Amino acid sequence: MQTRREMLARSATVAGLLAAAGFLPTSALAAWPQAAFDAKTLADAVKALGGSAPVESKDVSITGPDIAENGAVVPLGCATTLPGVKRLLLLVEKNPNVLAAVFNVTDAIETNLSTRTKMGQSSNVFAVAMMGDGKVLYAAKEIKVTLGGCGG
Amino acid sequence: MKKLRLLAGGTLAAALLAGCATGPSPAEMDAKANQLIKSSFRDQGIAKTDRLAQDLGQSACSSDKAPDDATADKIMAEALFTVKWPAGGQFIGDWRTGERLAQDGRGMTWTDNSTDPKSNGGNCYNCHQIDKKEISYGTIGPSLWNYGKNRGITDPAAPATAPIVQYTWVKLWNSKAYSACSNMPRFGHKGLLDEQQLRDIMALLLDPKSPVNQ
Amino acid sequence: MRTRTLIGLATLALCTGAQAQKSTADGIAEYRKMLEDGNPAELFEAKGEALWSQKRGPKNASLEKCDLGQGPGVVKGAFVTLPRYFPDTQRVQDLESRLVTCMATLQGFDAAEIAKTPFGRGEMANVTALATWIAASSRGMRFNLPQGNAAERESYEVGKRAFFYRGGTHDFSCASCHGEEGKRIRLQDLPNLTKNPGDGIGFAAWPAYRVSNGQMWSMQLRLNDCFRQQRFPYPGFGSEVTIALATYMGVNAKGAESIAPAIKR
Amino acid sequence: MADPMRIRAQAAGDKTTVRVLMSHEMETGQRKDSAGKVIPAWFIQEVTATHNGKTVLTADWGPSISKNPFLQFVVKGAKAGDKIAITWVDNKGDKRTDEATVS
Repeated sequence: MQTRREMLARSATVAGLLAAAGFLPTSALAAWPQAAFDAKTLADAVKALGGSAPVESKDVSITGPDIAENGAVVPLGCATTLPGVKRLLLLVEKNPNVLAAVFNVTDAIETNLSTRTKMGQSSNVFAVAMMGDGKVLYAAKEIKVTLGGCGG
Repeated sequence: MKKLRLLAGGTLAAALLAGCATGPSPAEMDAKANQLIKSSFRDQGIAKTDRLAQDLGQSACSSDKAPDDATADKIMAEALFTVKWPAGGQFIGDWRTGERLAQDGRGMTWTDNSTDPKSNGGNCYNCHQIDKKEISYGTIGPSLWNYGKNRGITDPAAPATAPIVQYTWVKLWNSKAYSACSNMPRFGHKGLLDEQQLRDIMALLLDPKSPVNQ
Repeated sequence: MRTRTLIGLATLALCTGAQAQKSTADGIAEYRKMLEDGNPAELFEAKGEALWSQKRGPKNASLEKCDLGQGPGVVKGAFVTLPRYFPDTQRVQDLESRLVTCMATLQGFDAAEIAKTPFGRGEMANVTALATWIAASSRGMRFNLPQGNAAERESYEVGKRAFFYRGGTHDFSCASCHGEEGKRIRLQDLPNLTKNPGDGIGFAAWPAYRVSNGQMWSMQLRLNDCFRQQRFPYPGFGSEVTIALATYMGVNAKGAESIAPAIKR
Repeated sequence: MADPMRIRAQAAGDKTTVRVLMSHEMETGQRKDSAGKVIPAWFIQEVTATHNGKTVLTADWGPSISKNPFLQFVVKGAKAGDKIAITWVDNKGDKRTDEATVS
């Protein structure tokens, strides 16, 4: 017998993982920023979080591989050396919903965080720093997602 | 001292000989392995245990030694005999569809639902470089970048190109026609791809407009 | 003078060009490096360690008396000597089939029932977690499978034949992909498993966490999926062919350092 | 109940690097099963990190964070023996907290 789970694991391509169409469910948490996670663009996501128009800045950095062997797991990091950061964000431009993570930082940690995200295809990724003074700064990087395995 | 060591050596050799004498012969091992292989598998979906039954090309190419020349010749001759030429002598299809097939590695596993060639891919990029823009390609087979261009194909329909066009068709239909133990699947012979799909892959390789030949 | 300057400039331009254009292989190597720190296999390792000492099953017993070939309860070093012959079952067993034997004899589980359970489900998921932890307990040790017993030597010979056995719709054998040096499928390097492929490669890397589907893959599942991709029918869990292949690869890997559990595409 | 997290917290000088692995499906809600039915979204939405009981970081995540999520951050001033605790809550309301000692 073939289980549903096996079938899924095997048939789901990364593109399938992030197939367009679809919606996010209602949050179990009142504070979870639904509108931001529904956003399709960087500007809309930032706006939904109450930020102004984002400006590219070399004071913000995004780290990640140039090539991801698998889009299911792409290591990304966001950092800035600027003081007065309220939030750091990670976004993937060509995902159906661009926003991946919001980090509400405090003075007790360094403004340098890493996680791993899914990417449906090659795309720009963004690190965004939302500052206490209302400024929104970002950095971009292109990551190529390759096709792997036997394709089955 | 030296004698003692010799004696010990002799005993060991005798023991080894005795061990060999009681162990199975290579032929017995082959038979036993075949039986154990067959009993280890079961049907699952479209992948039935009859897939373990070997034809000559499979059984003769199932060890780390190549088959003898006579066997290899027989495999190649039989393979060539199986080739069906495309209807109406039409060898070339659409390279765009060919590229999609080349990218697609699916089909014929126990998690696939149908054995219809329409549900299969060509698996080409798993083993070959083809369009140079695709960086994720395998190296089990040779690079096919500029396949047609390198062979001077400017018009695949021109009579002068017939030998190369036909060679390529045979290679795709039954690769064992040119190499008895080729690693390449027999796409036409085993019904993995249909005639139109093969034409499309032919176009990917031979059409001067295909990105492969830029 | 002028010419020389020009050449100098041209060389400089060439160099920066080469540096800026990182090769695909370098890019992939960088990606893999980034994933090494924080291998989710650790989650399965922790689960396996807890399962080993937990009283479970109809007999409400732990696995702490399980003999993996180094004596009852000895875990460290077991992984790099399996598959091996076990006198009590009178057969060559790999880590997973041996664990199922222990779960049956010590804990009272139904071995046939576990063998039928799909990977990632129920007690099979527990077998995988246990195998992950047991493999991790031999991390850094070198493979040294025993071949002193006739059954172990026969397992190797059967495994070698199974490795080269061509069949299925695509005429593939294990050797189609793993019989030569320096080959790839897409961007994945294919170890040559007919000999020792080196430290932490091939047999010395599994169980491994598979990034593509977020699953922990044991050697049994690794072989199962190889056969699926070979377009073969379905190999039974712990079947002769799977254990013989493990013996063949394990003996060939003699001296290779185990890095299991690894992280893989 | 969800499986435990793996938390490693290592001090170097006056900083502690915290690496966390969480056991979670992180189902996007955009995949279909073999019968064509959409698999409901199931993912961690909120992560909280505390240092000796004081919140140092909160994060909101979407479903595009990878399965079995990884998180790394650096706590200022944390030293060996201090406690780092991580809590996650998913969109079904399930939650899990684990604690590690800085080494």
